[in-house]
Amino acid sequence: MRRQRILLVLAVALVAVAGMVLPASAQNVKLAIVAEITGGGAPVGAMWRDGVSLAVEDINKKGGILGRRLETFLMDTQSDPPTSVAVMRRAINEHPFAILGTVYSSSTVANMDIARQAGVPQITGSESVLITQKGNPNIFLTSFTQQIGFAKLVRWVAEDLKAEKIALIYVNNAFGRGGREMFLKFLKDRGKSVVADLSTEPQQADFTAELTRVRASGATHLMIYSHEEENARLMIQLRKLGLAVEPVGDNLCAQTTIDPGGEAMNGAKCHVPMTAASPVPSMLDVGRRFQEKYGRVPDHNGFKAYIGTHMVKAAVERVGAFDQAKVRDCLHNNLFTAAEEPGLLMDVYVDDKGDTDRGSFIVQVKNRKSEVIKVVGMLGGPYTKRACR
Amino acid sequence: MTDVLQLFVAGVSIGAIYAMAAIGFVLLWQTSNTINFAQGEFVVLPAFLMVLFWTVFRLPFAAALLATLVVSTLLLGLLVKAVLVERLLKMGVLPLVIATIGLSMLIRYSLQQFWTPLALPFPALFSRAPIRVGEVIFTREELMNVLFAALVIGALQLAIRRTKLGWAMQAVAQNRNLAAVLGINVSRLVGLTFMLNAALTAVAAILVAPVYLVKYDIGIGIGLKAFYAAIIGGFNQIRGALLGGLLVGLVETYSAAYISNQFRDAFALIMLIGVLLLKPEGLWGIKEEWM
Amino acid sequence: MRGWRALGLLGGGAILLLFPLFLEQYKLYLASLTLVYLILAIGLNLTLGYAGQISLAHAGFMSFGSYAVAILGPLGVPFEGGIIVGTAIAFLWGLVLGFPALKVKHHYLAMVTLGFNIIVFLVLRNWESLTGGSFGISGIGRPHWGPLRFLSDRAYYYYILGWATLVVASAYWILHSRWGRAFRAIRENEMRAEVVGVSLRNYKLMAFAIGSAYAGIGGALFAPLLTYIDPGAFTLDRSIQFLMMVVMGGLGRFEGPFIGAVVVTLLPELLRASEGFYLIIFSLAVILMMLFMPKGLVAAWDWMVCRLTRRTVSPAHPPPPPEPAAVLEPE
Amino acid sequence: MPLLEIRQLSKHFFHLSALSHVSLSVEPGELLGLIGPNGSGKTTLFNCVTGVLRPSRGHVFYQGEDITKLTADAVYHRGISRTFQLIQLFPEMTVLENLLMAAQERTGTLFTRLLRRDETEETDRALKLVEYLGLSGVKDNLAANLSYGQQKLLDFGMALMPDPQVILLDEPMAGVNPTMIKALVTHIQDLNARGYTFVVIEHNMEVVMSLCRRIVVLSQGEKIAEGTPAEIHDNADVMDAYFGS
Amino acid sequence: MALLEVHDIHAGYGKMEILHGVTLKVEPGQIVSIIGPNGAGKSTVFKTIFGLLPVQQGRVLFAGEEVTNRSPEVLLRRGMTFVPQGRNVFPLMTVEENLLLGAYIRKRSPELLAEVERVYETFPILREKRKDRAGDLSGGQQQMLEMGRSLLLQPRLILLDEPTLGLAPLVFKEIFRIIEGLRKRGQTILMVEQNAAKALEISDYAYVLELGKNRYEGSGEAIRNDGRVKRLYLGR
Repeated sequence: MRRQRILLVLAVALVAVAGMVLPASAQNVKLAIVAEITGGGAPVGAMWRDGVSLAVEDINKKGGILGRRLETFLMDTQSDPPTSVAVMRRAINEHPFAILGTVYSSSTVANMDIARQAGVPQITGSESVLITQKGNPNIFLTSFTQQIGFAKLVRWVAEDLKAEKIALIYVNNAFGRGGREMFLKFLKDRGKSVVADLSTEPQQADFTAELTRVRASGATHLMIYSHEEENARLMIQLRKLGLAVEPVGDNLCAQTTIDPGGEAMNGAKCHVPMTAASPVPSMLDVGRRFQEKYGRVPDHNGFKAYIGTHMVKAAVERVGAFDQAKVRDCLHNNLFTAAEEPGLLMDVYVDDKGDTDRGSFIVQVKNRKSEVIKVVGMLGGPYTKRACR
Repeated sequence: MTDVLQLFVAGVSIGAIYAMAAIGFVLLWQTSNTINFAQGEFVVLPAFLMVLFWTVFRLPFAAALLATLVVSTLLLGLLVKAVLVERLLKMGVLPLVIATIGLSMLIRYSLQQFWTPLALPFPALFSRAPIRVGEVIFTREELMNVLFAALVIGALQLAIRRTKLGWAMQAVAQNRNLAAVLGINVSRLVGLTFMLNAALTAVAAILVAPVYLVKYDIGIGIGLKAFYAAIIGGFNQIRGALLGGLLVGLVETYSAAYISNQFRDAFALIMLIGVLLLKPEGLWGIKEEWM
Repeated sequence: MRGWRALGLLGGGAILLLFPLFLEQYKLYLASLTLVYLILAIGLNLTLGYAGQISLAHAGFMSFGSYAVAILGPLGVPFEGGIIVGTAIAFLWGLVLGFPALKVKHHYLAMVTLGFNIIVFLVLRNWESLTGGSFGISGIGRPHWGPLRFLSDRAYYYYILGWATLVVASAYWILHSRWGRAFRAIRENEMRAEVVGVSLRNYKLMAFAIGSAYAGIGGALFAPLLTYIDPGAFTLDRSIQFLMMVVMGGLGRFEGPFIGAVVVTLLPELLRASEGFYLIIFSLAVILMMLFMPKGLVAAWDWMVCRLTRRTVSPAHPPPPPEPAAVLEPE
Repeated sequence: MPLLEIRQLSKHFFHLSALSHVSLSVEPGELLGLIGPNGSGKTTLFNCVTGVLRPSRGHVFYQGEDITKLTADAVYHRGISRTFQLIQLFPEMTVLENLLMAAQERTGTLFTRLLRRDETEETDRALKLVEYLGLSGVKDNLAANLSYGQQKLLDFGMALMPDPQVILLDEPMAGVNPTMIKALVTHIQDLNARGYTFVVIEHNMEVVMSLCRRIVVLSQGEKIAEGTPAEIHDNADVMDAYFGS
Repeated sequence: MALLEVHDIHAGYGKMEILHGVTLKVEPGQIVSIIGPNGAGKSTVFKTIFGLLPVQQGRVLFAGEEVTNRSPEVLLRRGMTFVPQGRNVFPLMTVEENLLLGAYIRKRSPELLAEVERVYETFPILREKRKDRAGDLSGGQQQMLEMGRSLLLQPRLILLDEPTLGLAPLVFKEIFRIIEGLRKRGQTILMVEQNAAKALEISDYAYVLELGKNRYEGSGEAIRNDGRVKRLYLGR
């Protein structure tokens, strides 16, 4: 009896050791998706995961990168920073070539040093300025930070909409606060300020208190910056109260806001980094295929993930080898064009901090769909391409 | 003044939702001393069922509602009572608390995993066209929410006062052993209360869904607020749930408008702690020393 | 019996000291996190398991420690100074919150402490000048003693291990002093305890405050482990996580928090292979455990120890005799 | 000066009056019996004296000090201990631990109780008591696992453990077999001879009449008689209270 | 045939056996009293008969059928009711609601309402207070409420446990007057009463228990005049 048990334990141990020693398929290149699959960030994480998966499928269909196929594995952060640190370490144990994620800024700030220490390039969906302020040479954004995004947004609000009396409603967490700081800063740069500055809670259901204060402020424009379903609830109540303000925002026009918000969303205008309704044909195509495959219209997070995966591809191909350090160098201060890598969808410039500059769109919601009413150029530039070999 | 009234409308209408979820708490506590930490999810699951039957299977509204009621009564009422409560009730409060926390996680993550992590739209049942009374704007939806909550609570109060079953429930709440001596089957009654709670939360779900939208994690907030409402109003009286719900809704709305947005979640809590320390039986509750 | 215990202690110590040398980063991090959670669970076990006061504010108390080291570190205060300040704040707030705990019971106490946790969260988020608000504080330094620096994950693991040993030893001391007996007496029969001279007020306050102080220590060690904290790390969810640890481990048993901290931290990680399903499996496991092992996993542990030491299953913890119902009081 | 003096003590539970204006005094070294039909307020009186219940009106003096408003633990520290009609033990502690628990708060302060772990003196005393009560064989058993009679004895032992001056016994003989009753009677007489003061609530009249030198009778929350066993035996009011008229 | 027969029952609370063999018999139309000093186990007999405590040994027969260890609901349906000692009403419900709860197992019918009327005739004070909360009644009124409640089932046998416990002398007399009234209507009652003398006065038969065992028995009159019984109460 006892001997049998010992033998059993030995056998199990042997199998375990063998599992560790035997190399995984050497041909494939592994990418780690570290995202908010459960918890409060689940909608965001689902988009991110599907965006990466679609990109990987597309890349593999076209023969992979430098002839090697991609494979992904998924790590769930539960939308919890300590857990994200744990799973990031776990992801690194699998020796991925690059890490795609996380989207929540509080998680990214907590886990990005780990990827940096391991020398694995990290492409994040976060937009907080906190991330690029740290001087981490290993982190890359696929979209704008709030710094660049809000510079473009405020430029549009001030110059195109000629808004004078602007009220701001934001969600009181790292995401919303970051946007608020930038919004106020760029307004201030133009000598302006908001007439009402109102915080809301995540998962808040009733916004009458905030909206009555907006009404009292006499604002003509209302900047709304919260999570998708809160945006939708807010818009429904705004329409109900019949407030005579023009709602503007960023993720306000995401399809994930429009779907639950319904009719109330019509008329909202946004500055968005990317959209399924884009006039860019490749972007439209990705949006269509995403919807076919996953049954929902991709929001900016879906596109961000798709583009982020292709940023890895573009950089590797420009370097000509799977060399993490060189790829990292190559991604800094460099311009990648959609002509060279169609999967990037648009030309993108990555600066020395890992922040990106890119064209973007002004959209308006009509008939529960966002329609592009204007294409906005890059914030800076012109930028030049740099060889990396 | 307009604002004050407008905020009143908002506070009452959101408070009605809290009250609806709170009644179940009160009922369960009274008949079985169960604290259901999954109460929020008891609201969310029927909302998803309603989406399933109504917008996915395209049943007529009444049929969808009926199907939702039946399924949630069986699942959240009968099954939960038979599997969890029956066994755990004998072991004291804490194991049941942990088990209901586990149940809330189970429902939440299952919905997220097997259905969707995104918010689902839910058609408004009543018109959202603004109705103006002076400067104050409200909608038929809000009006119906409040009326509906008042109606349900009123009907329930009446049923508990007037029907034999209602009396039996009161009897068990007030003196369990004596109720047994009079031939009331306490265990069966507890089961019925669970089914009633499930039916109530299903009804609440239909009010909640158009406002909150249907998302797997909205239950956390609703459950907490319902809990505050039940304690503030009085854990041993159904009318207390109504009072507590309305108070929580109003305090939340007014304090956010006139005191501080940033601390809006704190005011209802401060009221709760105050009530607990000064009048632990709740504002409309009755001292339990009677019993 | 004594021999077994010494052997177990030695073996356990050796494993805790040596095995990190062979662990990669991820497992090392989990081991460190488990130790931190162990400290927190021991604190809650003291409050809830021994003194019978349910607390859903443990994450709030934890935040005092975390923010103390995060805020004081950059000001040049040594790390241990931060720990002491954070622990002292947690202790004092524990005393403050302990007073209502004397007055209200059961689910009412749960609500008071839950409210406290939410209010702490709101203050942390809104007091931006001190706490950095929702942006949190990043780049939290790790401790150093002169030239000896606990910067690497491995070194910091040993640092945490040191504190954990201290906490375990002090908890062991408290629970095996006459305090421990008084706590058990209160839990088993409050009225009788008072009649044999136990000051319910003193002991309950102390249990609450010391449990909170342990949370402060755990929090102080938690912050540098992540190097980044924000108020989101100290929500009600985390308090509930600690509650699950103690209850699943086994309330009022010294081994309970050890088992609970390991299971609640590691089980989700082990189940992670099932991708999105692991939280579902985990919550099912919680329910099943409550149904079939309401005394906690410590029951399985007892069974194992009995098998190992070849004792027959001891009647160590029979269920307390059922209370006669009110109508059924003997004449 | 009486050791324990109860003056005009009343206790109401809402509409019900459990005790009204009860006065009695206990002299040092006395063995006082407290009897009365069911529901006459005897246990309530004990609860009010020991701080388990707060009296509605009236005062309790102990050695001249007003102890009416003290909590139960403070009353214990004055030197009054008691047993319970419905046995109250720490069920998951051993017999020895139960006894040690009954004495541990007697000495030291809150913080020295945390530090000093030496309890040889108490342990000796507990062992002696265990022997005295005939519980040696079960001294390491959990209290929950004792027989009813043993639990009754343990409850008694716990009251003796802190070496109190006054011991209030609430129905020590209820449900105890005749042999053990004899033993208990001997114990009480023996201890009383050594200077312990007892107040005993007991239904077994033979025991009360033979044990006590003075008896107080309560009925319907009021004191209706007081006197020697013989006086009580022949008192018509007492007979009425018990048997009716 | 006796309505109730109890044969040598043993019962108690967990480890504590209180009844060490009690035997008694109640004939239809009789009032039978169980008396005895404190600690004799009188109320325990009732709880054991009514299925609230397990019978460890012995048998209980009701109307010739075995009902040992049957649930209260079964006994209620067979026509036995129990009025426990102490105040046992639902304090937050009205007097009328409390009364009707007594007939919980019966259908609501005109007959039932007629019986409620009869209860009000027996206890006029209850009619006066029918809309008041039962918790606000005095002790005597609560006792009447409990007795009235038990009558609504038209019971063949009422177990009446210490109906006068803690009541003022005036109320006390009132309760006894009512019990006598019930007997005139032919109601069978088994009762435990503190005031033995008074109980024996109206009893057809009586059992004296001591320490959980039968001690004496006989007609009410005989027991009342038996000096040995009195001595049991105050020792020899």
